[in-house]
Order: sequence, then C-alpha cells, then structure tokens
Amino acid sequence: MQRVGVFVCWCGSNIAGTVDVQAVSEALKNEPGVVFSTNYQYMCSQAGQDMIKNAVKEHRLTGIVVCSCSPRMHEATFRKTAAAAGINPYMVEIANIREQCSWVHKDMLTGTEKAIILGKAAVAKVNLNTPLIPGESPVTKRALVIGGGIAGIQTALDIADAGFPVDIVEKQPTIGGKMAQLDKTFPTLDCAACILTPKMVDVAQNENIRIFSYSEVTEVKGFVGNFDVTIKKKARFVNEDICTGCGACVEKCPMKKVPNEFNLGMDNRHAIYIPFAQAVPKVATIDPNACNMLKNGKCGLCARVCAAGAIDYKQKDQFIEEKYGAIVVATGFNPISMEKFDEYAYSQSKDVITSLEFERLTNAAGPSAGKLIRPSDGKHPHTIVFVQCVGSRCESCAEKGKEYCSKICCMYTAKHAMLTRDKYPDTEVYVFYIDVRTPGKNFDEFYRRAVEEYGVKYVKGMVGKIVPEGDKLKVQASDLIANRQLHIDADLVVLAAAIEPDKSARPLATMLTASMDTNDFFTEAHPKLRPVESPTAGVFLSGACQGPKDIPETVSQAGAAAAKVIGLLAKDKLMGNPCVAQSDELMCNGCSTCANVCPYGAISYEDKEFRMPDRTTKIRRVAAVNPAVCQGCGACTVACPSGAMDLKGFANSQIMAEVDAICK
Amino acid sequence: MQVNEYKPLIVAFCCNWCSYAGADLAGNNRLAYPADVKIIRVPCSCRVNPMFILRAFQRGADGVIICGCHPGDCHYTSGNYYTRRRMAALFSMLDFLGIERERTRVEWVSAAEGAKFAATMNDFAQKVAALGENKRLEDLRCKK
Amino acid sequence: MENNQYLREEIIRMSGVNPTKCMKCGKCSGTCPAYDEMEYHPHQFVSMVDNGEIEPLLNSTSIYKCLSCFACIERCPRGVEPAKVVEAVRLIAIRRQGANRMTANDIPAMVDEDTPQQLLVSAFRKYTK
Amino acid sequence: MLKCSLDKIQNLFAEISKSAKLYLPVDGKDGGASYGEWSEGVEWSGALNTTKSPKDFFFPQTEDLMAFKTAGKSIEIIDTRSESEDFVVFGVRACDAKSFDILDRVFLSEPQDSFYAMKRKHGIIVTAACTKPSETCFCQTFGIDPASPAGDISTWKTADALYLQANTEKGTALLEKLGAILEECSDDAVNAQKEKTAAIMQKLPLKDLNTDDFGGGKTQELFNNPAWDELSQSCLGCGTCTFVCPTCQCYDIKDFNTGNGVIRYRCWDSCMYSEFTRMAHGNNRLTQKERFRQRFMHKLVYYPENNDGLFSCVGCGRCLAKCPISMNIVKVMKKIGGNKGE
Amino acid sequence: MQKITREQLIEKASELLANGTVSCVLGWGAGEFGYDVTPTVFKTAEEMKTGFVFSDFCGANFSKYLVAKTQKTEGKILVFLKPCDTYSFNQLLTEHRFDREKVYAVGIPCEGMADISKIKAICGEGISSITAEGDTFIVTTLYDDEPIAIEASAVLAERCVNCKSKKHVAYDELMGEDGDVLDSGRFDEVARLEAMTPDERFAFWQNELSRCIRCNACRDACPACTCEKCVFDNPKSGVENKSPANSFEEKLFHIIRAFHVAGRCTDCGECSRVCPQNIPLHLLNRKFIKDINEFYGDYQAGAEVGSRAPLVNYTTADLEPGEVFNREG
Repeated sequence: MQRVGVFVCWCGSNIAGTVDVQAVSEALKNEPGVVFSTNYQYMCSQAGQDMIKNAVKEHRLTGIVVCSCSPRMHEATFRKTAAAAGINPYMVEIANIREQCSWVHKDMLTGTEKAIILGKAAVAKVNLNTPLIPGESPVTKRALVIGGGIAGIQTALDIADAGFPVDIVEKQPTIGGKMAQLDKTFPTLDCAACILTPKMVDVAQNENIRIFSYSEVTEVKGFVGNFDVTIKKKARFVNEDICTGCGACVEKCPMKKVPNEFNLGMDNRHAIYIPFAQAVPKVATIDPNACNMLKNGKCGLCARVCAAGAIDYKQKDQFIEEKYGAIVVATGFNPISMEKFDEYAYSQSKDVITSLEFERLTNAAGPSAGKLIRPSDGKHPHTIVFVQCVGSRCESCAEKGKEYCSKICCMYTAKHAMLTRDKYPDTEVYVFYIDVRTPGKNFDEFYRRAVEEYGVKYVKGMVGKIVPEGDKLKVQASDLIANRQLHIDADLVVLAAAIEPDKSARPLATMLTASMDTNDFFTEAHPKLRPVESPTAGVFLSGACQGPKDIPETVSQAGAAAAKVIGLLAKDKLMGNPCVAQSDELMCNGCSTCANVCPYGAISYEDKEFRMPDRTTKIRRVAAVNPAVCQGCGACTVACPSGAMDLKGFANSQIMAEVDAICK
Repeated sequence: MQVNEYKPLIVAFCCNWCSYAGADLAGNNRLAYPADVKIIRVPCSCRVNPMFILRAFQRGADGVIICGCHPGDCHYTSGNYYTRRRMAALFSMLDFLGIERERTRVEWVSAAEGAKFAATMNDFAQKVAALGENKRLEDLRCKK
Repeated sequence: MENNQYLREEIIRMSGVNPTKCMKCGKCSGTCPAYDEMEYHPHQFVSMVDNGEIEPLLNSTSIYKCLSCFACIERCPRGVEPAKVVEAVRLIAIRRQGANRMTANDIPAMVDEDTPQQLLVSAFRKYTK
Repeated sequence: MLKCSLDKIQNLFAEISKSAKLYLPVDGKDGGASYGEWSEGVEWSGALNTTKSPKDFFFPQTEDLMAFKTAGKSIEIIDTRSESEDFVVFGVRACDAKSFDILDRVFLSEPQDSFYAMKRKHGIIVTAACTKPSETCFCQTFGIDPASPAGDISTWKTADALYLQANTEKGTALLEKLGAILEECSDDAVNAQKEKTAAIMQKLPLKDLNTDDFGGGKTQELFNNPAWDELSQSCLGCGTCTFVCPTCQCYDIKDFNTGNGVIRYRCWDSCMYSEFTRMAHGNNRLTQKERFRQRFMHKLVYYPENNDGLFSCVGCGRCLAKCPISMNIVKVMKKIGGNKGE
Repeated sequence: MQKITREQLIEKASELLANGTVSCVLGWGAGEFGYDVTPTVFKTAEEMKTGFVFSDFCGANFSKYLVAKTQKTEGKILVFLKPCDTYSFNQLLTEHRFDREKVYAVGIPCEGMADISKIKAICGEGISSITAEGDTFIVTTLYDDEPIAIEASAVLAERCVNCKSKKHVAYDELMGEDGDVLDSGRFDEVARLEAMTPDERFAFWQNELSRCIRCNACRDACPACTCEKCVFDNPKSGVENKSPANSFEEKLFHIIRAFHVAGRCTDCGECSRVCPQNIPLHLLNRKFIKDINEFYGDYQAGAEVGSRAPLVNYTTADLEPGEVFNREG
C-alpha cells in the first residue's frame, strides 16, 4: 500500500474562487492510501514545493497527488520536487482542478464536488503507480546515408566535418544523382557540374566518408543509436581498389550499343562503362546484361587491355554488415513516365522530350555536345514549346499523374526557355502554364527576366493535344487571357514532367519502419517543427525523398538533417521515456498483432524457452518492446487481446482505477 | 429526485497532446461545460481499450466520449487512425446489442480547439441527458 | 441572382460536376476541336457556371456547338468534366423551350450518304427535350 | 395414488402456485428446455430434461454471501441473508432427484452450508418419471430407476392424466393443499408405464455400463493409468460438463468491488479451469490432464470413498450431449475401467 | 453426404505414416452413438482402422489443436482440413501460433456437416442409429420401429447452410476437387437484426445472452482464441470472472470476446456449435465481419497467410465512428 500525500493548490483565487479547497483536502484524507492531506495558496511556489518535500520526509510518503493546474503546466515541476524529496518522479499524479474544473464551472458546490472526484481518481491511480526509471542505450557513432545525390552528399559532408564517420550507399555506379545530369542551375545559372563535382571530390577524399557505390541496403534491424544494416555491394566485375579509371577497357569494349542511362537513352555506351567523366568513384562497371563475356563467356577483351588487372568476371554480390547510430534517407526523385500521356505524343515523336532530357541535350557533355538539336533529325529547332504541369496537380487519373505540385518545374522551365533564347535568338519559345510559382529568393525576378529580357512567350493556358505531322509537331492549346485557341507548328516540345519519389523508397521505408504518405514521400515527425526527422527515432530525411525540392532547399535540409544526426551521435547514451509499453512474456502468445500497429517498429519477437507446468520446457515466440524506440502511445496495448501488453505509467489497472473512482 | 434534475455522468478520455490541451484551453478561455464531464488523460486516443468504456458504463457512466487529435495530426502519427477503426466497430456492435448509440462518441479536438471542446461536451451532455440514465449497460451491484 | 444560384445548383446536380475543382489551366479548351465554333469555351462554361453567370450560356449557340466528343473530360487533370456541364446547360435550355427543335419525323429528310448516322443520333439527342 | 386429468393440469399448476412459487421445465425458442417460473399459460415442456440441472435452485450459479460497505476508512459488514420463501420445483427427473442426495452430503454435512440448507428447507421437489429415456441416459449404471423417481412428490404422466404420490411430509402437505383437483385412483396405469419404460431401458446403448472398476480405494490403481493422457488430450478445458452437471458442487468465493464497498459472492467453479483452486503458491493441478483426471477421479473414486460408496454421477447424460468434443464420463469409464460395456 | 470416405482417408493416412511423411494423425475418433466424435491423435494405421471415423458429423474444427500438438509432437502431424478449417489454419499461421513445417495438411472436400440437434428436433431423443443413404439420413430410435427419413439438407449445421467457401486456402495435398468461394447468405440474419429497432435488438440479445452459463466453451473451442491466458481468466486484468453474475457481465464477456477476435475470426462457427445453451454467438462475430467488410472493404480472415487484419490497419480516409450510423438508410 502506498502512503499518499495530497496537496491541494488554491492557485490564489484561480482555484479557491470556485473550489472549496479546504473541503477537497478534507475529503481526500479518507481515501485509501492517503496519510496526509493539505492545501496551500501556491503549490508550485518554492514554499509550496518545500511543503511537499517536508511532508514526504515527515509522513514517509511514497506517492504524491497534487490537485492544481493542468499537468501540462506543472507536472514536470512537481516531478522534480518529488525527485528532490527522494521519491521517484513518476510517483506523482496531478488532478487538474483548474483548467478542467474551477475555470469552467461557476458554482462553488459543483466545482468542489468535481474537484473531489478528480482528486479521488488521481489518488486511485497513484495507489497503483510504480517507480519508473528511464532506460539507457548506447550510441554507435557512425551514420549511414542512403542515396548519393546532392542531398546525401551534403549530409555526409556535414556529418563528416563534425568528426563522425559516415557511409554513403548509392545504387548507381557513381554518386552525384540527378544534379550531375543537369546543365545549369537556377536562379544563378551556375553550371551544375562546376558546383557539384568539387563536392563529389570532397566526399571521395574525406577520411570520415566511405562510399558504397553500386550498392543497396537490404536489411535494417535495431533502433535509434543501434542500427544493424546489411548492405549489398552488387558485383561490378571490376576490382574497385585496383581500377584507375583510365578508360582503356571502355574504348576497347566491342559492345557499343547499350542505351546510355546517364543520357536518358539518347545515345549509347559500352558494356563496360564509366557513367561520366567526373564519376566518383571513377571506376569502370560491367553491365552484366550487355557484356558478352558474362553472358556467354566469349570476349574478355577488357581484361586483356586492363593494365591494372582490375577486371574480375567472377566477382559476386557482396554483403556487408555494419552498425550505425543514425540513418539518413536521401533517396531522391525521378521524373514520372510520360508513356501514358497520349495527348502529348511523347511515345510517338522523338521531338517531344522531357525537361531532364532537355538538360542533357543542352549539356556540353551530353549526347549532342551541348548543341540544341531535334533528336529526330539533328536539325536546329526554331519553334519550341514548353508545357508545364505535365502530370503534376493531376487528380483525375492516379495512374498517369500526381496530385501534388512538383515545385521545381516552373523555375527550370523558365531557365530552359531563357537559355534557349539566349543561345539561339532565332528561336521562338512558348511556355504554357497554369500558374507560375516562383516563391524563392530571386526566383520571380528570374522568371520575369525570361519574359522581359529574353522574350519568352508565356501563355496562360494548357496544351490540349500535340499531333506529329511531317517534321512538325502540331500543338493545339488554349490561350486563356486572349480567349482563343492557339495552333502552333513546333519543332520541339519539352514536357515538364512531374517528379515522384524513387521506387526504392517504399521497400526501404518498410525496412526502416518509417512511415510514408500515399505518394510514397517519407513522412516527417512533425510537418513544421520536426521537418527533417522521420517519426521513427534515429531515421532522418534529406532532400526530395520527403517532398519535391529544388537544390537550395535540398542542401539546406541536408544540412539540417546532418545537424540532427550530429546532435544524436554526440551523445554517449540515449535516455528514454519510461512510460513505454511492456510485454508480459508469460501471457504473450507471439501473434504479432501488436507489432502490426506499432508506428515505431519498437516491437520485435524472440523465441524464448519457458518451463512448463508439467516440468517440460517449451519454446515460444514472444514480443519484446525496445524501450529506446517505443514512444508510449499504447496502440499495442489495445491490439493485444490477452492484455499481455501494458503501458507503464498508463497501465490498464491504473486507467480502470480512475474510471472506477470517477464513476462511483 | 425530479426528472429535470437528472445529470448524466460522462467520462471523457482525452489524448494528452491535442484534446487534453484543448480541454485546458477551454478552461483558459473560461468556456463552461457541465461538471458531470470528467476527463481521464491518456497518452493517445488509441490507448483507450473497449474494456475501459464498458467499465465506465458498468460503474454508472451514462455516456463515454473519446477525444483525440484530428486524423493526420496524431502525435504518434497513426494512433487515432486505429482509434477510429476500433471505435467504429465497437460502437456499431453496441448499437447491434440495442445499446443507445448516442451514449458513445469519438470527437477530434485539437489543442487549439478549446471552443470546440466545450461545445462538444455541452452537446454530448445534452444528448446523453435526453436519453436518461444508462440502463442497458449498468451493473446494479454498483448502485448499491 | 437567386435564380442564378438555383440554376448553378441545378447544373451541378444534373452534371455531377464540382466546378470548384477546376484550377483554370485551360487544357479543356486547349484540346477542344469545336473551339473556334464556340462563343463560350469549355473552361468558360465551368467558370461561368461556378460564378452563376448562366443566362449568357443559355442564350449562346455554344451549347449546340459542343460535339460531346469528351476530349475535355479525358484530358482534364482535375477530373472536372466540362462536357457534362455543357450538356447540363443545354438540357436547361431545352427544357425552357416550348417545343422540340427536332422531331423524329424530321430525320428521314436529313438522311443522305454523306451524313454520318451517329451525327443524326447525336443531333436528335441534342435538339430534343 | 392420486391423479389429475391432463386437461386440468393448468389448474393444478395454478393451485400449487397459490402457496409457493412454481418452477417447471419450459421449452425455449432455441429448442432446449430450461426451468421457468409458472404463470398462467406457461406450458410444461415435453422434453426429456433441461439443459441446466435443477441444482441451480439450491446452489445457484452466482449467490451473494455478504457485503462490506466502506465509508472513509471504516468498513461495515452487512449480512445479506434473508429467509427464503417456499418454492416448488416441478418435473425433476429421477437422475436429477438423486443428485440432491449427492449435493446434500456435501452441503448439509457439518459445518452446514446455511445458504444451501435454507433453500433445501423451503424447496419442494416434484419429480416426473421418464417414459422415453434417451441414448445418452445411463442412470441405471448408478442404480437409479427413471420410472420411479424420488423427490417430495413423484409423478407419472400418461396419455390422459398425471399420477401423483407423496414421498415426504413436505410432499404430503402440498398434495393436501391441492384438494379437489386430485382424485384417488389405482396404480395400474403407473405400473403399466413402468413396465414399458423398463423395456426401453433394456435397449439403451449404455445399459451395460457398470461401476465395478470404480469406487473407494481405487486411487492407487487408477491414478497413474496411462490412458489419462490419451483421454485428456482433446479436452478444451472449458466448463461445459461441470456447469450442466447436476452433481458438480465446486464453487469459488470472490469479492466484487462496487466502488462503494464489496459484495462477496460465490459462483460455480470448474475443476477444468486453469484457475481452479489457485492458491498463494499457484495452482496445484498444472496441466489439463491433471484437471481432467481430477474431475473423473472425484466422481468415481474420491467421492464414493468418502460417502459410503455413493458415486457422484447420476447418469443424466448432459455432459454426453453437451461436451464440445464429445469426451465424457462414459468414455472415461470404458477406457480406464477396461469396461467395454458389452 | 460426404464425397470422400473414411476408407479413403485411412488409406491416405496409412500411406503417409508408412512412408514416414508424418508421425501421427489428428483425426476424428469414433464415439458411442455415431454422431459424437472426439478429436483424437492416431499413431498407427491400425489405430485408425478401429477408432477413426469420418461422417456427416465431423464438423469440429481441428486447427486449434495444432497449437499444442505441434509443440509436443516429434515429426509431422497429418491433419485433414475441410475448406472452412483451412481459413482457421491460415489465420493461426498468420499469428505464428504453430510451425507450418510440423504439419502435413490434406485438404478434403466437404458437403456440409449435419447438426445433431436439428435431427433431434425432428426425431426426438433416443436415437439408436443414423445411416446416410444418398442425400437422406435414415434415423431409427429406441422407441419407434419405423425409421425416419430426413433430407440431409434440412439438418445441415447453420454454418454449412451459410457456407462461405468450398475452396481450400491451405494444404500440402488435396484429396478430391477444390471448390469455390461461395456467395452465402451468412449476413442475412445480422441484417435482419440490424433492421430491428434498438429496443427489439436489446430484447433479443438480453434473452439470448441471459442463458449464458459462462462455461467458456465458445472461447475454448474458438481457433482465434489462443491466448496463453485469457483476460477473463486473469485476475490481474480487472475483468476476470467465472460466472455471468448479471446481465452486464454476460454482455461484457461476449462483446469483448467478439471484439478480440474481430478481424481475426474466420467465421468457422465453432462458438455457436459448442454453446450448450444454443446462443447464436456467431452473429456477434458476423456483425463485426459485416461491418468491417462494409466499412473497410471485403476482408476474409485466413484467406491468406500474413494478411493484416482490418482492426490493426487503417487508411487516412476511413469513415468516422459517427458516420457508421448515418450511412444506414
């Protein structure tokens, strides 16, 4: 049995004005377990707190009930008081007789009656309280960044700069991501390669950073501070450590007709290839689907020309297991497929291209060496039509498009239009838009320059259909301002395709037990206050995997995620919330119902040996809650039919005792 | 006892992050609601076990209301979605057994909705009062 | 004004279209093959109905110019379905008229080798109560 | 011997219920019969027996024993007992009538159970002879003649009349009150019925089941019989057999916290339950096999050992009909006793 | 009338026992009267020849026994599964209640099982034999010399009248042909109750549940109720009780029991089959199933292993508890 002390606060006249505090403290004296009951003007004041501390000593109290303002106000205060008095802070319960009693009821009699009942409920609960001690867990001081685009690169660099080791896992043969494919960047028009490749080199040279390129995460176990991750290093058939990236093998490779994914299939590469000149790591990779040697054992030319002897046709996928304290997701985005947009004739005409393809066409390292040409005939295009919001803000057909705004298209389209007009003044450039969205520093100015200085023709309206006819593209569109239908004979059409999260994100989210929205973007822990954290502790978000973002935003979020990671890794131990779920192994039947509802993946299962009544032993699967991960919502406690799962601090018995006290 | 004196006993389970704070805000703004509403704080609306609800009715409650964060706003990301399903099923079952459906309710009240909290409680108390005492889920032993 | 409000609700009910979903991109009008024939264009139908400006639509021949090809419905990124709005406005107009503008008896005279049968069926539907 | 023509049987019931509450088997909508209070228009069920036995009248499933009221830190003890009123349980079969002998030995031996004793004192048992025993019946195994039931009053129902005969003072007193509805008669019709029933008894599938291998003193012999494993393996551990059994008499005493005090009550318990006789150290029978064995050893060995050879089973057949997996005392007797019944 | 015979099953079992695939057989053991079968473990073909039975009274669902039996048995257990049993089998696997590797499941077709209480309602007590001839049962009694013929379809168990599926969703081997998922009228009775007024529904359930004797047969027979310790047996749970002390306790037990199996209940009907008081408990479970189907889309527990039960799942667009009632006409 507890020895409970009850302390009724007047809160000046805030409580005492409508609640007879004396009557409350008298009434609660008779409750089971209560050995001391008093009231005072300001319980939260130093004098009030001292009163509690003295009473604890004098009456050997084991539990404290404070009838006062909301626990959201002073629960922490009184817990500290209890700790100072030498009892466990979780032996304190607050009866909210101000916000939920004296302030909402006018009549002294009603207010007092209710305050007594709320006090009784708190006493009933505290009688069942047990001392709770927050759990501690160590922190592995290493971070994992999944994805090696600009988001991953920036996060890794920032974490490494703070002195913590970081590993980057990138599924492509090189880091760099989408930014490496871009030509210029808005709104300043610096060349993407010029600002990105130095960072890639930094990554390569940073002693704290390891790059696992051509690799994927295949399994994640553990929890914040203690993740166990398995990384699959796909066989690239080239020994990374020996390859110098000289490119001799690439030159000699006879398989020359492999569509080059870096240039979005607009030209070809060899079966052995280095994606681009500044690739990091700059090592060759053999495409097993294209290589004759790997397919039917005939060729072996590259091995013969490789001076370093780096070619290894027998290389196997390698699995690496590593421990991490924090994981950053930076899986990025892709443009959506244009196959289903029949009206824009993307599948019918080579001269209807996406904006990313346009980037490659204008890039000096691209398939046309930076010369803007029509992909169909290599001719110089004169009339160019840009169509915005292709698949963005598209609610009607979920298979085709996305309901959200892709955010970056307005700006890059303005950039493309401007650059085209700048380099080829003989062109006529139309941009069809629904809205031009330019919230960002120097963004609107940039767009206006395209119109005012470069003479890009912005048309408010949408393209309804495009029909290839001869070597022209018949573009039919509406001009809403002029209230007319436009018919343009275009040479080239550029579609601003919506962007979507990378396909690898969904299975990754499952592995990480991190939540996602219906569009497969990772959900943040709080949309305003915790934008770079996933609800799953220890998992952080960087870049477009969380939502559409441009480069400046991505980089700032990458830095923010890094700061959060550094904050976590800087700790030696993590203190948990002690009000967490706990499974009674003797009652648990291992059915996994609780794990299904846990938003944090805090519940795992283990096979445990139990001694049975008939002196045999039995191995049963039982749930184990990781207190470092559990946040204490209690969803599992209701999902568990046997009641094996209970929540410390809000136990079934405690809540039922409160119900009983209120209803009697 | 006169009929018009009858005051229903109402148990309100409020999640710590939104609805309990909403109730506090109602207090801050001095928005009155019947004193017969007694609040029990739970970390999340998904902590509310159907057994607690039946227990309250057994012990003499006339109405039980569960308040949580608005769907999508759950502090624990998905707790209130489970509440929504569980309570939809449970309340439908109570109705199936002939227990008045107006005695149970789920309401989403955010920390900013003090006025909604008070209005909800006033409305609920009134509806429950109109039904009269809970006879169908009571345990007469508790009346002794 | 009240009448306009009534008509607006009526058209929304008849067509099942929610004009507030329109984001005014103009793709419907961009794709419309009868655009140049029409005084009011598909996107204007949606926006004018939403604003309760229905009388001008009722008095315009545009309601008969719509081919009901449904290209606008197919292309609309928001699923607004302008053709259904046009159809609803047309129905209101037809209902206001005393007599049918075309009867079954008129059809035999129109049949010739060049006129597609579907056009006649469509016309019959459009010009009849 | 007295008789009452069947067309006047409602008058008979009306007359009985003037002096005491009358309970009799009535048909339920679900097809099963159960005891219900008679009031005008309530018909006596033609079913062979009720699902729940009439032991409920004397040893109810739930029964308040006393109450405690708390106010502040004081506790008041309230005696909730009150004098019972007279009541008549009508239509009890011979097997169930015999069950009261078994229950009496438990509850009426010193120290007497005052709750049970009170109800026995006020309850009048009117039995009804069986004419169509079922395939599940094996009362004759325990020496019971279903055609000659015991009780305060025995009755026989024929095609046109109900024959009555008082066996005890209580029974005689009740019959005297019924006066004009009854008329004196010979016992020819009853004897004829008894003969007919006896003939059917010879056809019952379980007629040869006997208790030769059971009874006091057999503990050592039977306790470790390996067949218990096999017999108990399908037992689900539910309490159906116990709760439909007319002779099972175990109960648990529990406190119910009302919020303002405590109601102490007793309720039937089942030795098949894992929580049965749980004590501070835990449970004494830890596996379903032990619990299963206990139930049958008690009925067939321990009880007769302490009660002059009287078995704690009356062969009513309820458990045979109701066990979800059809494991029952007959199967146990045949297997453990090596008695194949043929 | 079952298409598969006792002899075929014994032959199959003997073969599997002989070639060492399985070490024992979980099957129906013969009883005293032809209709009372007991789940029995047979270790040899000889045991089966004397004690095994397969008839129109083999309705009992054995899936639950696998939880305990797989723990105790060396080698594989052969179990014969009727289509409806396979759903419970899968559901138990979903909840990791037994090791799939320790079971050899043979799917057997089922033509619907007979309900002995329905036969007794027609013929009365004192049944001395029941023989199946085609689609008819010939019943003889201890009293009448004239045998009574009953159409098998007239005495089908409730769950078989409303059979939801003749398709096996789990097996290692199938005997006979597989059937299809059926369009049953199993929710009709629930709908009939839903159409009543609340007062009528209350009266209906008050009457039904008042018969409850809390024998726990419904729970203990239920393949979804495999908790190590049920809350109603656990003194620490606060709701433990051994008796239906009053109408509240009756409701509490049955509401919570139905809630705990909601979304996990395969609608096998064991609860109603075993109830000694003939309470239509399956209606409570079906109410949950019907609601879940209507609120969240059709879901059949046990249709596949590993599916996530509706009450431990959600979508952001789920209907509100308050809308549950508005949507009814």
